[in-house]
Amino acid sequence: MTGVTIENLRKEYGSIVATNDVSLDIADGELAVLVGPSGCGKTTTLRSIAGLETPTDGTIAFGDADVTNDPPQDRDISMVFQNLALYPHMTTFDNIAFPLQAENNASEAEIREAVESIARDLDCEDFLDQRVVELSGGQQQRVALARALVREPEVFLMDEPFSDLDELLKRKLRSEVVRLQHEREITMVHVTHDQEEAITMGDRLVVMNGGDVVQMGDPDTVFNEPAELFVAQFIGSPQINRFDCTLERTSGETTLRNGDLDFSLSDDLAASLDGAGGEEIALCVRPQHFSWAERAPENESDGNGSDGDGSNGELSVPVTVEVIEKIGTEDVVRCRGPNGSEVLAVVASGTLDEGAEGYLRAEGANAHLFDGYDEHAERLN
Amino acid sequence: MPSSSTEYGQGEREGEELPHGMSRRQYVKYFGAGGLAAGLSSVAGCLGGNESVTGDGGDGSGGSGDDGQKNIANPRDDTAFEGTTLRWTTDNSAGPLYSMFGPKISEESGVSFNEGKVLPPDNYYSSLNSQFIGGEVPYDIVLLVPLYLGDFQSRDLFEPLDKYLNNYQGMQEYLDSIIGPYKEFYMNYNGDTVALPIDGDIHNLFYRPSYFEDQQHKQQYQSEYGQELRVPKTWPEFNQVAKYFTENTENGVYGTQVFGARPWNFGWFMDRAASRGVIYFDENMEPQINSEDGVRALEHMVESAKYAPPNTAQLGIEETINQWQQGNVVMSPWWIDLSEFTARGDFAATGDQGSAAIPGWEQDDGSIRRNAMILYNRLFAIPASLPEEKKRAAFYAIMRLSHPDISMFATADPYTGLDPFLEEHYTDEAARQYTKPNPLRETGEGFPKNPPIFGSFEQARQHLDAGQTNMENGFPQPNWPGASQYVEDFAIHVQRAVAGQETPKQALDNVAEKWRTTVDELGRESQTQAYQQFIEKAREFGYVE
Amino acid sequence: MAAADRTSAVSLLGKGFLLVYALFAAFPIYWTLNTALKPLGSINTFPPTLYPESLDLSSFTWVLMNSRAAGSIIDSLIIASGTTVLSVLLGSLAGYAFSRYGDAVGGEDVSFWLLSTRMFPPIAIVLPMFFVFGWFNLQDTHLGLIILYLTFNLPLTTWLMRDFFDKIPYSFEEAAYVDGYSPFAAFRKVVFPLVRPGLIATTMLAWVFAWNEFIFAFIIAGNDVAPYTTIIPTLVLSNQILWNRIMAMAVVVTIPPTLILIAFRRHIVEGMTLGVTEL
Amino acid sequence: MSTIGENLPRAPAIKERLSNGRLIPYLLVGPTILVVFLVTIGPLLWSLWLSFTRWKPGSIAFQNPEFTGVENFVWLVTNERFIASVVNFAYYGGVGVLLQVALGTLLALALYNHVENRVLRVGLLTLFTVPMMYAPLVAGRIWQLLFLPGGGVVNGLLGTVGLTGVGWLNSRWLGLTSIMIADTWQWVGLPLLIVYGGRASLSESMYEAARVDGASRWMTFRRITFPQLRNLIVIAGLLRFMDAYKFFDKLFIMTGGGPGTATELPTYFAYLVGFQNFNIGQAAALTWVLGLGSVVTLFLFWRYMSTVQGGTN
Repeated sequence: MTGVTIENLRKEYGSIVATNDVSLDIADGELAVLVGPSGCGKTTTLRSIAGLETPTDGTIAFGDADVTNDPPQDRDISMVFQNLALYPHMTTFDNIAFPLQAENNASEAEIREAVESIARDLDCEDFLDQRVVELSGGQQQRVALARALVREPEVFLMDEPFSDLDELLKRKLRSEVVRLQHEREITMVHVTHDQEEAITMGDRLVVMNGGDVVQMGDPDTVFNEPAELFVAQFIGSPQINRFDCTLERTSGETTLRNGDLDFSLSDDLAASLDGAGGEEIALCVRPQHFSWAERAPENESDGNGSDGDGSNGELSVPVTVEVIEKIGTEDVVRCRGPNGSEVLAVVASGTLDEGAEGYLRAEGANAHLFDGYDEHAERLN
Repeated sequence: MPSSSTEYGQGEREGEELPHGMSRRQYVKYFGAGGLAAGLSSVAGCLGGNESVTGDGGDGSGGSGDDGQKNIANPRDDTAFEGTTLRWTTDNSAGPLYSMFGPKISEESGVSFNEGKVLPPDNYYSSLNSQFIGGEVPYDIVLLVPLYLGDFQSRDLFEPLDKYLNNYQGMQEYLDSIIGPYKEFYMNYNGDTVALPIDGDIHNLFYRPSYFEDQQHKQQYQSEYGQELRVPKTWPEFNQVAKYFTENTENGVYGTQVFGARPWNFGWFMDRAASRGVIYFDENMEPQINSEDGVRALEHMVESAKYAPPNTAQLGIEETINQWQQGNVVMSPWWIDLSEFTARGDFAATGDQGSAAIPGWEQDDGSIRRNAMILYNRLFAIPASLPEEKKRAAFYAIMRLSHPDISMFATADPYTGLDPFLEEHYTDEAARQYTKPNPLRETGEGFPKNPPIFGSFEQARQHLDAGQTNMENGFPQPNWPGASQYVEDFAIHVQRAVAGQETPKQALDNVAEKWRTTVDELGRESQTQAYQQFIEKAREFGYVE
Repeated sequence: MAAADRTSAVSLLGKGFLLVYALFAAFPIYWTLNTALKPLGSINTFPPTLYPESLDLSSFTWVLMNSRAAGSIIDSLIIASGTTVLSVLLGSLAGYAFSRYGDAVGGEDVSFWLLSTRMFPPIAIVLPMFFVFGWFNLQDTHLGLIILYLTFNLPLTTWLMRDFFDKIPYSFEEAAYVDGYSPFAAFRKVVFPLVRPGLIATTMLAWVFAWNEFIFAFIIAGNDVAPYTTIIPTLVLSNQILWNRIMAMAVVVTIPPTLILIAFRRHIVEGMTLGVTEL
Repeated sequence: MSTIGENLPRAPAIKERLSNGRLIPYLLVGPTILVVFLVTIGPLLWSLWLSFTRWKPGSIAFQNPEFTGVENFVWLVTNERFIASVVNFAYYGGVGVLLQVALGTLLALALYNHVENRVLRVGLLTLFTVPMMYAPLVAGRIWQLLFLPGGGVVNGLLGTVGLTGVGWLNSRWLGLTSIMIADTWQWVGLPLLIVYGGRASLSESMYEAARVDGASRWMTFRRITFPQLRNLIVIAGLLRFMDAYKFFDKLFIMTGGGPGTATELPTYFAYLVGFQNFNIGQAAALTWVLGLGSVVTLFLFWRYMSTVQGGTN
């Protein structure tokens, strides 16, 4: 096992820049998840690690060894492909055995033993002799994992292998992968566009956008302290509530104005705005951080908005509940805000009915402020 | 055109009086007596005489385009066949005949010719036969080869021509001038004249004088073999010279070539075999081809193939001509017209070629016996199924083409591939024609130029003399019904022997075996009868003992 | 690094192989043209002349002006076009039926059985047809060859059209029916436009097969009708193989199929491989 | 009687059937079936009958078909030329088809893997497939010109390196091989197209997986590419093999079956028996044997196609 270090990776296809300037450091035994919308460069980064792409610029090292120009055969890696890329004409056994046979130094008995062992781990024993085209999607997935894991490579790569599976299977396999990764202490790089998957699986998330890494960190950090407006919006489900505000400072009071809605900020938050580049501030609140209130906060004077009191710094938005989506023990409520904008909140199941009117309130500490409306806008607080 | 109409006036009246040709009395006279007499006279003619038994028409050696016509009578007038278009088929060699001479015949008689059909030469018989089988014969004039004459005529496909011959003046003289073997073996079937010759084939030995006269070659050959380098007179000498030139010339030049393609390759074998006394069958239809002499002859031919260009077993007419033209071979036994083809262009062999007698085998008395094959030979015939009007027109056309007024020029034209078949064609006058352009034609499709074949009279004379010598020592191809079947098996095994797939002995034994089967298949009795006629005639001509 | 070297070596080997084969493939085509442009005297010389010293277009003039050569090309055109029209018309109808009402008309079995008649050596068919044509006076006629060529083209067009129709989901027609179109209108507005490329490819292929046919023509045609393939073996005039004319003819007669291949490559390929593959 | 009849369901009148469309399939298929019966099936059946007769029209021996039982078939299996032609067929159909398929496969893969430029790739593909569009007869003529013994360019070029006098068409095996070369030149495009199409349809990520799994090029070919293209390669081979039964034109023009009968293939022999000797009965027997052979091949092909298709579904 070894870590992976990527420095200034740049990959161009003609005039298209797939990755701009990616630098990464993945520790030995770590499960790093590259996450981002399609076209963000995550797959290119992964394929560069695999050696399937030759970088236009930059270096890739496994531990201390520079592998930038090595073909995949010469890198000690395994990879699970998005479409699995199983060899359709072979049986499960042959598929799993293939990487071992390529090494040319294992005896047939050793190969058999290794294949059977990994097959046991991944529940593939029952269909070892079946052709892979006859297997179900989940079974094929296991075979693909088994084929990748059988060789105990230095680096294990996964390119959105779960995207076509149903939800249940997806969850099951995710946890299995994580279990195996922990058990075997594999250095794993996983690519996904599914932020939920990223958060559940990763030791570390690498959020990418437009060919660049925009944030790297453990899931909690990324969730709670998104470095850019893009990250805040991309990570988290349901999507974060965003209010594009203009900054107004009047005699010691700092207010963010969003149409008819005013947010008065606590001193702490207000202080964080000192570094703002302009008047445009995006204020974001995760739906999970809103709570329902029948009435406005006490010091509410006019019905025009939440009047954030400097001392408690609470934010509140008057809304009407429009749609309630049940997600198990919680409900996602889609509300209509004062400017016609949609505001989402997550509340305990059954607490609200459609048509209810009231206020969504959040503590000021849970607000995320970004310097501008642009997706690259940096976090201020 | 007007002048010729008066000249032909006489014949016209005769034709009118005798719509079906002639009276019974005349028929008996010409058919019964004339046929036999013609046969005898031809033998004599062939052996050098120029006599005419019936002698009722003008000048026997005459054949120039201008004055020869006076012997021929047009059936009615110059528009006798106006509106009649004749459909014809030929193999490739006779193809340009109609465009060369058709206009002249049209002018005389009003008959015209369609575009014609040229059938592939290698499959001429089967192509023709398949058209005859399908129903009516789609031609008015058919080019025939004697090898197939018996096959066709046993089905009465072609019209006997005697009555038409008697429609015109001067025919007996014309018939008498046809060289004997052609007339006796190839034109007649069961006593009827069923075809008129257009071509008289004979094999010659061709050589390149520049090689034989080369001093260095002379010396080297002398020192290697202790003999003088000369155009070979015997077959063993032939192979020795061929070997010498193959070994001592530049790349791509060979001592000789062997015509190996089917079906005519058997002729090259018979060149060697007949002169050893080999015959096709004995009187009881027992094959004689695989006699010891036959095997020796084929062994000789197989050896010759060693001194020939590669693929020689596959080389046919066009390929062997090409080899000769390009100067790739020093000697070649071939049909008499080989040297004519070089006149068509500026080839390596142009102007550097001589003709000689086909080699033979030395006899006990020191003489040399030689028999050159009288092979292929084109003839014209008229389908029996045609309406009478068509037959008359068609006869007129083929008679004119065969007649010396035209054939003198046709045989001396490098673009026809037709060879002397009348005594006139071997005269000095004919030789002179070989040194002149053909006066009866301009250039046209298939004959883009009009060059003389030889540069000098001496060359032409040597060419014809060689041909005449060979003619006098000829040997006929099979012509009786079923000949094509015998020849097919014959040719297959000769080709196998030349290609080295069978030993000469095996090959000839196989031929004999096949022939026995064929005899039974075709009917032993009728075959024996038919072959009797052949062998008797061959005896008359002195070809067999 | 070693693997990269190996890779480039293999790639070089592959490119070299392609280059060598490309020369092998192109040379006969070049030589055809080269020979067609030479005067007869400089053909078959030793050593060979690798390029014509002066362009002699007389062979091409001959092919286009000579009545026999040009006539044979016209005969081929008539026969190939006639048989193509008939076989595509009948084959499309049958192909549609096999595709859409498969079970009612025997489905794949019957269409396969039709195709299998194409596998019989042509000589097996021409042997009896030769006599049949004799009775009906069809020998040596355009119509005779047009009919005879149906023996190989009709099974082909039926098979290919079935294949092309199969590739158009039936749901398209169902959608048209639901939208209120009659079967005929549905065919005209939905199926036909979709099958058109396949129809064109089938037409072209049937045409090329008929254009190139030899053995039927050789045996059945004669005096009045002579497709170009029957002329090529006889372009031997007075015992001289007229290689320049034969090759000029070869150049001329290969132009239409070559253009067809270039223009309809994708679909032609599907037809040539009987629908096994697509490019 | 009438009551019984009336109680039976009557077949709908034609007009009725037409209007509800049940006749339409038959109307569509009918003309084709009819034509095939008239021009193919009928004649073939007649020729089947002829194969049990002795019939030599146009020969001096026989005039009318004469039933002779299996005599023609006995003649056939004891005929030296037929057996030799079958051996030639085995060589031509075996080695020749193998050569075409192997070469076509290699070319297809080389083209797919090593030519990146699209224009060049399409150009080469066209060059390799264009001879397929030529009349086989024309292709045969072209190669006959190339192979001419004296003055032919092949021997001419060989001559410049000192190799002279190769008799390309002058012996059995070299002759067949020369024809095979010409035929390969013409038909290599078919396996090429099939394999190329097959290779293009294979998933690229599978090859990436193989690279990641550490497979060498050779292993990739042997374990991944070849097994997956094998079916198509076999199909290409069968398609070409079926054509071998019909092989005629090139043989006709290049060697005419010679020297001797050395390079004869069964169809050519059938032609000679039928149209040169006019032994119609024998030729019919011969062509039926050939026809059955090719139909059996076709059947194998069909079975193979079905198992292949069944396997991937």
